[in-house]
Amino acid sequence: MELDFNRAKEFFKGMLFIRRFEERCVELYSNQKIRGFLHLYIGEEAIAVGLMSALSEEDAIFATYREHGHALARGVSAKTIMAEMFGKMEGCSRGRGGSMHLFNAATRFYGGSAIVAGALPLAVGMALADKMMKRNRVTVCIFGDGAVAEGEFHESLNLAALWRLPVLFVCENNRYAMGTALTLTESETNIYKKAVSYKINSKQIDGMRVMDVAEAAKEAIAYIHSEKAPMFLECLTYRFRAHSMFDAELYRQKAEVDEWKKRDPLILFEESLKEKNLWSAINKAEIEDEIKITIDEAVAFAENGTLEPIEDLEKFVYSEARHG
Amino acid sequence: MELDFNRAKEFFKGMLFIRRFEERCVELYSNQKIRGFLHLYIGEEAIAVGLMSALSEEDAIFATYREHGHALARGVSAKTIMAEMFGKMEGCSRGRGGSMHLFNAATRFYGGSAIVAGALPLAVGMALADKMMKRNRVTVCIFGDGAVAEGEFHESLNLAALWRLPVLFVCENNRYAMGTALTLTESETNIYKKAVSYKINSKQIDGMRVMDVAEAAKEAIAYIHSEKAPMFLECLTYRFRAHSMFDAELYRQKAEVDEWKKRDPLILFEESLKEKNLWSAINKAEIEDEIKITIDEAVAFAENGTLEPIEDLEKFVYSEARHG
Amino acid sequence: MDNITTYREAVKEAIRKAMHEDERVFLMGEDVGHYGGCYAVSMGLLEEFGAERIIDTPLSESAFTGAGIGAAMNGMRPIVEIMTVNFSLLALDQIMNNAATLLHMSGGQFNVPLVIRMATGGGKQLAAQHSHSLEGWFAHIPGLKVLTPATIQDAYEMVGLALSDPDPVLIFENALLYNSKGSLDMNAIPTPIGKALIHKAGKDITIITYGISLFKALEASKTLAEVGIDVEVIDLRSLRPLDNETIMNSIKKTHRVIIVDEGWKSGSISAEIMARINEQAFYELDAPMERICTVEVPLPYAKHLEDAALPQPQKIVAMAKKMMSKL
Amino acid sequence: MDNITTYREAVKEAIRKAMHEDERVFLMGEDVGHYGGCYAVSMGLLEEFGAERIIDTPLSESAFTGAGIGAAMNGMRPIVEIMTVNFSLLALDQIMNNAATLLHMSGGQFNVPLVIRMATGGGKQLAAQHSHSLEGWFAHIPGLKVLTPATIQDAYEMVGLALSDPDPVLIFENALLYNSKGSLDMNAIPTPIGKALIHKAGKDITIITYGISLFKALEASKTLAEVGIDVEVIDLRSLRPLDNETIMNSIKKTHRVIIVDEGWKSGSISAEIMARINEQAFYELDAPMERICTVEVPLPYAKHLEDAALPQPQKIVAMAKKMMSKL
Ligand SMILES: Cc1ncc(C[n+]2csc(CCOP(=O)(O)OP(=O)(O)O)c2C)c(N)n1
Ligand SMILES: Cc1ncc(C[n+]2csc(CCOP(=O)(O)OP(=O)(O)O)c2C)c(N)n1
Ligand SMILES: [Mg+2]
Ligand SMILES: [Mg+2]
Repeated sequence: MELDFNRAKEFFKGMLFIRRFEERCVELYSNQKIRGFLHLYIGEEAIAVGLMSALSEEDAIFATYREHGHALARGVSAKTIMAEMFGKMEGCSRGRGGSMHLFNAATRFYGGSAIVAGALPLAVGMALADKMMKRNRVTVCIFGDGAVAEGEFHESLNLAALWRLPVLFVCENNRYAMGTALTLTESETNIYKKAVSYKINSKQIDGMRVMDVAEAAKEAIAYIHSEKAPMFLECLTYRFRAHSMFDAELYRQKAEVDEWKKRDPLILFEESLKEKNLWSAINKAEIEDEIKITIDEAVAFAENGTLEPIEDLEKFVYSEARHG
Repeated sequence: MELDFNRAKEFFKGMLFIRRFEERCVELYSNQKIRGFLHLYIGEEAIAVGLMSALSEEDAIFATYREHGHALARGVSAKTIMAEMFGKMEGCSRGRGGSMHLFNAATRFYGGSAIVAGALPLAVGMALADKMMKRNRVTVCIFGDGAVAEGEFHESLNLAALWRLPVLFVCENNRYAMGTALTLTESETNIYKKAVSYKINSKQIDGMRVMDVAEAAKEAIAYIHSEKAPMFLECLTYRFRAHSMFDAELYRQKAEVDEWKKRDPLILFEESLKEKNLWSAINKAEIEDEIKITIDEAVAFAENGTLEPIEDLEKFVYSEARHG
Repeated sequence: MDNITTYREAVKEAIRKAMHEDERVFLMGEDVGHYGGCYAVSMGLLEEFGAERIIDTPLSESAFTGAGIGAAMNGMRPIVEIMTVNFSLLALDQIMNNAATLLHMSGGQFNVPLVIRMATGGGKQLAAQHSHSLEGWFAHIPGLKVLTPATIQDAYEMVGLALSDPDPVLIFENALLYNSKGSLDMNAIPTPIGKALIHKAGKDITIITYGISLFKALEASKTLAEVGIDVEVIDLRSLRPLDNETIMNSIKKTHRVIIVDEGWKSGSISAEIMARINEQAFYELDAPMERICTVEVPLPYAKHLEDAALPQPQKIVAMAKKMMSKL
Repeated sequence: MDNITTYREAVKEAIRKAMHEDERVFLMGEDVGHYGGCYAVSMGLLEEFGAERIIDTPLSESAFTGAGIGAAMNGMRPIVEIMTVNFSLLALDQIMNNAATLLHMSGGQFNVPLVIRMATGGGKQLAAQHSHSLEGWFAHIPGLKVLTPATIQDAYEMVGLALSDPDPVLIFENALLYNSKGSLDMNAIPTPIGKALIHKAGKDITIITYGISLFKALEASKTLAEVGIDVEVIDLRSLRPLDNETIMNSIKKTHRVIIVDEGWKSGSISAEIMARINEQAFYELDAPMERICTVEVPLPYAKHLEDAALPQPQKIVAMAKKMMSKL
């Protein structure tokens, strides 16, 4: 893949934006502005940014409860995401979802799902509809290594392969499901091989290198379109922070975390830009400033947001008017 | 495996017994003595007989709703099986289970399960208990090709492999799940390969040849004991009759059925005994007579059985005394 | 234009009609295609509509139910057939955590116009794992609608009603009813979801029921008429929403109620109905409400035990007599 | 010998004790080992008992719950921890079709001495997929017992009671209670399964509740005492079996009842309790029974909306006042 200045900046900014956004979230959580569960994506930004760069507006996305990065990289506005986490009506889910359930119809961002592996069947069905209606688009489904042990993973992969559906499965293998290491949950720890057993074209890639992800995703989308079949990407990555804000991180060594931090996607990308002589053109300080402004605006927007009237609690349990 | 006269007779009689027993069941179903669902094993007898020959009394068995053959081959008495299907108190499940739920503690026959793939987790747990208690026995879990698509199949295989449990998984691949052909349900139709993807030692064998099954089962049990790991056998077979008594068999060609009937396990075994010059010593007429007597006795036993008093309907919802 | 048909045919005709009228409708489930449907409801539809719209699925209840949700979110109008309610437990996470919640959780952005049909009920000597009656249990879940067609007309109408609803609708078809015969008016204006119907007017006792128990109640009502007890029989038709109005109006007339349902007694829909009558019509009651439900056992295979476990017309008769004798 | 401890510690101590006393007891579930338990209940147990008895499972709720059943059938006394009730839907087939039925279906041959613990409840702003209160719903299933410890003492006792029961027992621990503090007498004779406890005697209204709502009811009772309304507060402790006797005896005294539970209103355990009171103590009632349940919505994230959805002390107070004002 060609890496020009614009793309380099876009990727770098995209990753840094997620990083800074979530760092601010941590502060806001301490200040009790954000509540409930908060799962940070820090360390894994290359996947969301690389992946989303390969998608068209038409494509659909299903993600997990660790989805701030996916939502931001997809273009869901930081304002509505922040307002959502503040529980405000202006939030992208009207304050009903919170951090784990960001939704946005405009960008075809279908959440934000808190049941591990629970969105895989939805992605299969979404792609089935596209195939039946002969619409030329892809459904992307993102999940963690923990999801692989669930029966729904297996059922969904089989259906997608059997029916040759346009699904891109993206496994973010960060080696832990909460506090349980992959070696304690899978007899075969090379996750991409599982997809192979369903005859799905499957690849293991370096999820810390945004260019690797972007390239693999681009190829995968092309493959799905041309072969009319699903594809699977296993992205090797690592979460730098605790699983959630309640996690004492007893299950892993600080040394291991430190080792992985050397492979921080921002650092690796900076290095590779230096190699390609693109780094000097990147004005990091300016990018930081731009990001800060956007995040400040998001926080202000969220603060100034309104609370849904309690009378509307039962709104949306059922549809009001007939949809579609 | 050595095949002497005794074993030859035992296998032949074992298979013929199941065949004749089920043929009688069909009559009794027409006479409305047996009700509910009745799933016939006819055509697949080699698997039950071959498999059970390799087990010790200590081993445990979980089967499906198509389990008359397994129960008989395991040594559950024909009388109590028949009484069960007559809904009598003398039945092996006191009339509460019927054809799909034969149970027998004495032979460690744990049913008889009517939820496809529902018994796989139980088998995993049974084996886990044996491992924890350092008991040197195997749990056998029998299921059909249809079970392979269920999430529980996947979850169970992973657990068994991960924890190196003494489970023998036996898939009776008769190419159909009710009326749906395997090619319509699995992207990978070589089922044994699925087990391989969990790093389970796995083999595909001819389920129409009782000697093949017996040998493979014997080796599998030895492997499980020596390697302290599960094993998987895919037995290629075919059901000669309809799925249940309600099936119009619209989904397969008579020619296909006829083709498979040429590979009737009884015929194949007769042929191989002829080759080995063991057939002449088998007195088929005498065996038929013995079998007929046993079945007649079973029917008489069932007919003469008693109905559980209606006052005892709620018995066994909870344990009466503390067990064990 | 009435014609006599079976419950099975009525469901099938409704599906056929919907599939002809709307290309977004499709049917998906185990053995719906080549086998013709476990209860032969979809027999012939594969030939008529092709394998792309009559989809045989693998045994993967969770994934194909979830796929139905995904397809519904993407503009389709899927009918997912879960062969029987007994297997729906495997799909419950999808039903409760996705189908029923997505609209609310997304702040109104994503509705799920999905129809799930399943066969339900005991009485066929299929034993504990194949005889559940869980429709009342499913009715606990906000975000769902739960329909229980008893008549041929409802078997037909409810498919269309469910398909034109923007939200997930579960239809429970009692397997013992598929062969039942009756008249069907395909041009009638459908009775809306949430409306109960009075099948027999009466003044002494209100019998509230649904599904197959409707016929047990109607049978009992004849026997009771012979001894001069005039019961009113209400078919709920929909367990979520429940038609409070029809129920309370009847109580105001009869002041006595028996509820009949095939769920296990504790936590049954009968309990909910009792709770509502207590809340909304307490002072109308002349006697304690009674219910006839399934005895709380995993259903046994033996016929005499299964019969004893399930509600039966004689039990209704006995209960009604007892109730009136206390006057 | 009382000592002050937390609910979390009480559960842990009970597990520790059982594991020391009986080698057949083991704990299995997601993150119970290396992580120390999602709610830190099993913190330290891995170190104490080793990875063979404190088993971290993959995310496979159906298989490891089923494995618990199989192990129980094979002589063990497993404690399966399903991290929260929200994930138990994935294991429902195993729970209903296997754990709850095997004894009956096998004609008494195979009992299942399995304990399943799960965290339950809303109120933590975890939104629709992580805030279910389904203990009342599970209580519908014959073959199971359903326990809902509210106090420190019960959190401790119920683990032991469940482990010594020959049949499957589900324990629902409200996640908001883990940090609660109180006194624990480890030598007390345990109050048996199925016995409700009166936490506060009173003469005007009976408030029936369980789990976290017990504390809401007790809080309300103080406010009510100030305005001269003397309520009796019953902690059910067990939702299956239900203690009819304690309930009816209280009604005979107060003649008025409010039921408080965190399940969705329709089809809640409150409905079942109302049904039973109607059946067993109808003529004792001076007024319609009332219930305060969770509003029928997928629980929203925003605090003000979640608070509005859940039962609250103020709602109990208002309801009790209304009830007494109608005298
Ligand atoms: C079905 C289900 N079981 C358990 C949980 C609790 N849980 C939330 S996240 C998580 C770990 C998931 O790990 P993984 O899929 O690897 O994603 P990661 O958090 O590492 O991104 C667990 C066990 C859940 N949400 N859903
Ligand atoms: C979970 C579940 N879904 C559906 C069914 C209905 N059903 C009973 S048998 C069967 C086919 C199973 O096929 P297979 O596993 O190949 O076994 P076979 O009948 O061929 O021996 C189906 C779909 C069931 N019993 N359980
Ligand atoms: Mg992970
Ligand atoms: Mg088969």
